[in-house]
Amino acid sequence: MSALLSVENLSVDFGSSPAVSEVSFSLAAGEVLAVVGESGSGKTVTAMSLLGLLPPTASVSGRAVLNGRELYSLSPSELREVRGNEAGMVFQEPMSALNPVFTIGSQIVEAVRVHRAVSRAEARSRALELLKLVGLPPERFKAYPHEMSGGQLQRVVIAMAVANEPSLLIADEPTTALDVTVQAEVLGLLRDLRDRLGVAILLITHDMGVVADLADRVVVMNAGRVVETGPVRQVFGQPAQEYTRTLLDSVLRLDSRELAARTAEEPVLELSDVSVTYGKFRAVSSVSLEIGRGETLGLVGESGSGKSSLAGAITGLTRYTGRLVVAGKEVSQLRKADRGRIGLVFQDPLSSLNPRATIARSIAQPLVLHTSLRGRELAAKVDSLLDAVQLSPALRDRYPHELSGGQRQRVGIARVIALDPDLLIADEPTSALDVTVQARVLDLFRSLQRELRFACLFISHDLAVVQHLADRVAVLHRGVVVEEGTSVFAAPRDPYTQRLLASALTVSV
Amino acid sequence: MTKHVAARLGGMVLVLLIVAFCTYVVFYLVPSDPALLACGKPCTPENLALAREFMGFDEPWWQQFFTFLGGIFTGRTFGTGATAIHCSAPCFGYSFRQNTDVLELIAGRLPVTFSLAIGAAVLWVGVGVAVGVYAALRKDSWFDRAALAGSVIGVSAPVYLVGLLGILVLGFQLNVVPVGNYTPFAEDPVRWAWGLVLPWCVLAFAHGAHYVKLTRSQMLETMSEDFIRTARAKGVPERTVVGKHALRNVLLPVVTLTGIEFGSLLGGAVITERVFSLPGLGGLLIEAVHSRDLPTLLGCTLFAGFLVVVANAVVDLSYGLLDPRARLT
Amino acid sequence: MPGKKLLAVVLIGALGVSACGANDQKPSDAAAAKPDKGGTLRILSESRTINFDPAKSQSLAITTLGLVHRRLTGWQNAVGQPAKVVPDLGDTGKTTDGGKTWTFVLQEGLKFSDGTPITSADVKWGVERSFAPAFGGGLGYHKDLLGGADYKGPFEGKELDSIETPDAKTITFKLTRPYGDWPWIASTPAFAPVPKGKGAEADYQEHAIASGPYQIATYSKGVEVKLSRNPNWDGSKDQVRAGLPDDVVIQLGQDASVVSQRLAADSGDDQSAFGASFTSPAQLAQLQANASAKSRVVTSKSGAIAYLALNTQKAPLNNPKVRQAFQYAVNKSAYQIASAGTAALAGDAATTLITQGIEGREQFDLYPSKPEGDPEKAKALLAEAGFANGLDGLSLVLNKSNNQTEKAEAIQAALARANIKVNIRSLEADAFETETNLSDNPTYDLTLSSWQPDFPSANANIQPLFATSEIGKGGYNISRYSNPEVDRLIEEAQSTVDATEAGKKWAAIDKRILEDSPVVPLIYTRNSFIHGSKVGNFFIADFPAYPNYLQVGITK
Amino acid sequence: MSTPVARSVPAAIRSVLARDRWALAGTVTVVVIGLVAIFANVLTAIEGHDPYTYDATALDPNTGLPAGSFGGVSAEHWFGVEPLTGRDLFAIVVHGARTSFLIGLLATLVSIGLGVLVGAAAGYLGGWIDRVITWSADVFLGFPYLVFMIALGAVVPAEFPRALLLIVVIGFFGWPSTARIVRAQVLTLKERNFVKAARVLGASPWQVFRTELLPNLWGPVLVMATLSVPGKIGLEAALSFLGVGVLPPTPSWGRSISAAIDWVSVDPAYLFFPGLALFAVTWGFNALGDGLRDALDPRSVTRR
Repeated sequence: MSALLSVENLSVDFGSSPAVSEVSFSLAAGEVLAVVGESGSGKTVTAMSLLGLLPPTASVSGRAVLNGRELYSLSPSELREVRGNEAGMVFQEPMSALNPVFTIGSQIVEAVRVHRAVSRAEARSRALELLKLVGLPPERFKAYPHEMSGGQLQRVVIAMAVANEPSLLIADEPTTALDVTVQAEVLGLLRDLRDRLGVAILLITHDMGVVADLADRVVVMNAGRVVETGPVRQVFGQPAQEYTRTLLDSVLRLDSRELAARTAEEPVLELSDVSVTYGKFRAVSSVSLEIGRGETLGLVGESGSGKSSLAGAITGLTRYTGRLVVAGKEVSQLRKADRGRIGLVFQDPLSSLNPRATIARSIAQPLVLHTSLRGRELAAKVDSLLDAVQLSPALRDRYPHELSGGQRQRVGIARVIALDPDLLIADEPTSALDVTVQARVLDLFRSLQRELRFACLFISHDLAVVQHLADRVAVLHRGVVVEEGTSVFAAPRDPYTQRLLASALTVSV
Repeated sequence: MTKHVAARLGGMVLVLLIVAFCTYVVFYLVPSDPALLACGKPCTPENLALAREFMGFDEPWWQQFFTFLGGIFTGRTFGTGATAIHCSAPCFGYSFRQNTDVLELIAGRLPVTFSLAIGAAVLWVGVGVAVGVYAALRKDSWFDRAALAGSVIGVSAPVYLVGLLGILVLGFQLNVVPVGNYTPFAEDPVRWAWGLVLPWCVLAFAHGAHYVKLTRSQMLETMSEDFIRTARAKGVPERTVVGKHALRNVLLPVVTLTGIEFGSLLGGAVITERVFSLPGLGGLLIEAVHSRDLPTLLGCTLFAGFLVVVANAVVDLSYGLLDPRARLT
Repeated sequence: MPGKKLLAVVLIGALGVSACGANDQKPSDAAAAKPDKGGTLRILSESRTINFDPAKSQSLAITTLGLVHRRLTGWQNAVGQPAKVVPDLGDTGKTTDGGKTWTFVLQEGLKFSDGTPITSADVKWGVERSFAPAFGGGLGYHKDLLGGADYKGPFEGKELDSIETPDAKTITFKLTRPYGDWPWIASTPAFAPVPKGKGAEADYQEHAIASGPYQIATYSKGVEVKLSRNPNWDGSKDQVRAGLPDDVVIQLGQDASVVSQRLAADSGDDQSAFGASFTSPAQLAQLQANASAKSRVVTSKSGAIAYLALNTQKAPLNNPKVRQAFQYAVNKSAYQIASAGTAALAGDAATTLITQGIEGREQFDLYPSKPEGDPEKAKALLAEAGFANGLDGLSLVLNKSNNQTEKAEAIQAALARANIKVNIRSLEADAFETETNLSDNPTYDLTLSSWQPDFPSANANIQPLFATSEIGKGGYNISRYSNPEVDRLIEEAQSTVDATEAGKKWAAIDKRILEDSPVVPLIYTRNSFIHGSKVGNFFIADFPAYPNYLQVGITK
Repeated sequence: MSTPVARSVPAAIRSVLARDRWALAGTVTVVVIGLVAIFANVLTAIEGHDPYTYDATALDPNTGLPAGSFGGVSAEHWFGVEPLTGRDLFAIVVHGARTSFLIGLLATLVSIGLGVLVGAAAGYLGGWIDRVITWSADVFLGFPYLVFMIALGAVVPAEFPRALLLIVVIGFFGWPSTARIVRAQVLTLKERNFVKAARVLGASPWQVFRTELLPNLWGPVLVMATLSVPGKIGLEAALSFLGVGVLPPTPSWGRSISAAIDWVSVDPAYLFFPGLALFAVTWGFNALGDGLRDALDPRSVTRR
């Protein structure tokens, strides 16, 4: 089988350091090739280079041949012919990938008419056809992007990408921004399109689960270079390279084991009949939960399930009704002095640190607000906290942007444990991190909890992470806890939980 | 929807009332007596009292304000008998200094100010946006540098300075353009336009600079958006990418700025019209200030406030047209 | 006040007469060329309104209003001669009881522009109209003399009993006291005829019925007024109006410097135009460089008297010695430069109260010194008065709208030489007027002002500024000078009917007042005007310092 | 949400000056004129004139124009003299710089200070406070403020220091635009987790404002301030141009320019020097402000 696309010795650099060095791979018609790697591995740059979508500062060398055409030496008009016609592209962020001021229908029509001399009416009927193909009702033709969900938008982007029946579809992290169940649907759509249209897919992703689910072959990249190439089964089953192995080992696996039951201790957090409403919209309705000292409750839910509202209520940022007690005190009655009893770790570590404050100041902030520690004593305490989260005290005078993602999240944790809280709420604390980093942060988390014995509400959409860390699991769906206990993974009772588990991708080969 | 519009209208009226009231209070505090002018020479206290009574200045000040407001809905009559002056509703006051209904005064001056502002705005928005877009597309080229340098100069040079130089060089030294001649559009459109060429260009230079800067930065920002990449990936020609996908998004802040500037037109007109000796609203306003012509001032400020409010409403409306996200649901 | 009203006069009326400029300038070429009948004259005015309602107007007899309205009497002025009162609608009046009762007889066959005859009743109606509160703002010297304190105009159905019209040609005024200048008063705007029963509307000014050579063709507010020939005006019955141009267009709201530039350029319609406002020093300096334009600048020989008023009721200026020191302390030369750049353009240094060009004026100087003043003598006088260390903290108020800042600063600097320290306080026009003309207890010590008489009699020069009755209450006696002796002399002179005799009396009063030094005369302010090359017979006579609009014509 | 690179303000200024020639030129201009304003007395003492003394000998006796060419520029009078008065133009321009800087900078301080406080309160506290403030800002923007300034100038007694009045009035009317921008910034910042974290910890609104918001507002605030100084200076000049600014004889560029209009064809120097000074200082602040914005404003991509 001759290669549909072959890339040879591709190198890209942006002035200073090379982003991609000597990358070669090939893709046959109808095949799905996944390029995986962590952030900064050069996988996206590689994909973008193919359709000439890199910024003008990039210099590209090497060859990429698609259907016998040398892509890197095309004139602008020839390149336009390839784009959207021979090769379609799907992007990571469907929310921003569509022009907000035009209807999705007109954007699909445009994709058709750019390459085909058809009348407006013909283009329109083709667009409706495409909507049907990607599983969207025709009424959506007149919808604007802001009126649609992420999953629907990604379907629209895919519809545009396949509008002219390209032989190649480049999908750059097509499901990263989507919920688990939606991700499964989109992957299903891609698989379906491959089967029905015979389109080859170049899949760029960091998610081993996605690779395992969809790809035939995989290219593993690290630091701009190809580490290993081969069929998915082979690479995942017997990784030849050390890096591949580490990468795969860091991936948390989801299985159907029962969580080890713990003996109940005095509850630190008690919720009974807690509801949160915004106007007429009920984000959380009648939730009752409790978490004991030293216990971790994993709260699983997709976007819009109400988990952030619940976290907001517990931290006192959101109004609620019902009873919500932390360490024996109603949250709405908490005074400033009691605020230190609750700690909050955020999803995006960079945004949770004041960019204009040094690391030391960020960590010291709770101490300054709630204790009388000052000067030398304060500095010593900050150093000991840095030590506790395994960071060098040398970082104390740095600013957040000078740190890596993992380091920042450690700083976030250090700040939270400074006051030795009774309750710690972790809102997707690792979802922005690469898998290898995530594994280490989770380890730190566990050891800290063992030591400090705080109760923890661990919120995540990632079932594997929850299973890895939690003592008990609660599943939140449309503001309601549909299932709770230690046997959620082993024997899901609620249909939603079942669907959730079914959608979860595993790397198990 | 209806409720929203009603709330908005109510807010607009309240804004206008406050503007009118503040204007009224401030100018009432100014030592001023329009009756002095109507008093004659020599002005005896008896004549002065007669004039005051006739003009309605013998009432307490707060009552005068309500009389003024009432006049908007019911009209007013000054004096009695054969010599009474009637100002029919909506009566925005009667200027005894100018012997005219204020609304009529404003209506007489409005065409000049609008000719000036609309012509200049078309020029400055058009040229400013075009230059800004082109500069952004040719970022770091000599054109871009020149546009940026020019726009900083345009922003920095006071309108009156540029205007004066224009009059001096183009008007009097080179005799290229006429100076100080306003011809109503209805009378002779060509002379109308020709007489306004210099003010238009000067205003466009000063204001267009803001648009160049705004459009350029907005364009650069928009061109780095994901949806531009999507459009390119679809194979859309670059011209369409810029002209359709980018420009539509760039226009949003441009529309806002245009609306705000148009709303503050009257304030700006004070200086421009003085420089170019144009008989517009700005001139009316400054004359009214200097002669302490309270009715004219009140009328003008109310009108100016009205312009701002209307401009804001138009901006909101056009936002809805340009940006589906801003549409009311 | 002087200042402000003067400005108003300038703006509302425009003037025009002749000839001789300052520096012995010859009558300009255009003025020498004899204008023909016909053509369109353009008047470029800074003002935005022209009040053609005679009751509301303060216009001089020879400017804009004179083109449309005739009055009971008129002015005849010429270069080198004092202005004279001459017959207009009527004769110049006769009195049989020493000036208390005046009878005027109208000419035969006079008609309004609508063709109706002009009768004495129409003149009476015009005067009565000026008493209506709705028609204020005009010159009102007649009101007091006609005893109309309680009269509120004819629209309420009452007549003014002191005016009698025994027949259609005769009109008799019964005054409350003898008044020799009544024929002059009869030349003020209120003595223009208004058809009996008409003119109740507020906008009468825009369509006033004409008796003069022109009628109002169109009046566009703030833009322009077009005057066309009045078919019912008979030139043979009018000795003060030439009525040469066919049409007169008055362009309103023109910027003074633009007017100057346009007239200097002298192209197209501007050739038959003239500017109604004074040419500023800057414009004059500019016109010097342009030979053609320079020849078309006409500067008056004299003009309004500019003076420094001393508040005679407030210590320390209530001491005549102190006031006399000011006569020596000021620097009239610096004042001249500050007002117009040079002494020649600014006007001669003034030493008398009566302005040049007025019947009976005598030239004298009670306090002779160099133009730069004599600070030493001033100091000596101050020392004599007990102020050996000079004066401190005097307040000089200014009318902001009169552009007097530089002049005031020149005075400030000059007085400082004699150890007189002055603070300048700049007020908006209304505030200034309220303080100087209306307040019972003003706080100022000094103020700058100027005065142009409203009619060419020394009476109009002296009485409004120095009679006790003119202090406060809207009067213009801003030095608050009160001297029973002077009051008696003024009354005596006012009741003198014979002009020559009256002139002598006024000259004596002039001297008598200056002995008390209530004001320091500074200069007789010259006014300069520029006209286009086709404007002929454009002259400024000795009085007033404005061109005579009624005589101007267009040359071919 | 993309997070801006956190650059400290001083570091950003340094880098702008090192990288951006226009900004550097602007800064130099501003600093030079600033020094001139500070040392106005010294400079005029060196030249030997003050801005108040009349000098008829420096004038052409035939016209009242400055004696000599180009407005009487000479070793004696560096920028020539004023027509009609003979006052030294260099002294007037130099002391005018003092007026402009004093009023421009202090009015900016007033408006930015007010705007930041009010805008932050609206953005952070939200609710009815936000509605009232946003609405008031609309009212203020609806005012024909130039007219108001003119009117206020007339109401306030002459004894009240005019410069102070201008500072207060110009500054006061400037708050809405600053407040709007700050409010928008604060609304964004408020959603950032570090602000939430501080709130969860029980920090009071004032503590959050001081330690979390303000440090992140310095950049935009500095940019706004720099870019609004020329506007304020221009406004003072415009008011003086219209005859309602600082009172004579206090020198002011705007008043000189206004007076010079009439003289421009015979004495262009009279317009040239004050006009150039006004333009230079406005341009300087604008160039510097643009540079700073490029460096500090995260939303701006207008890098040169």
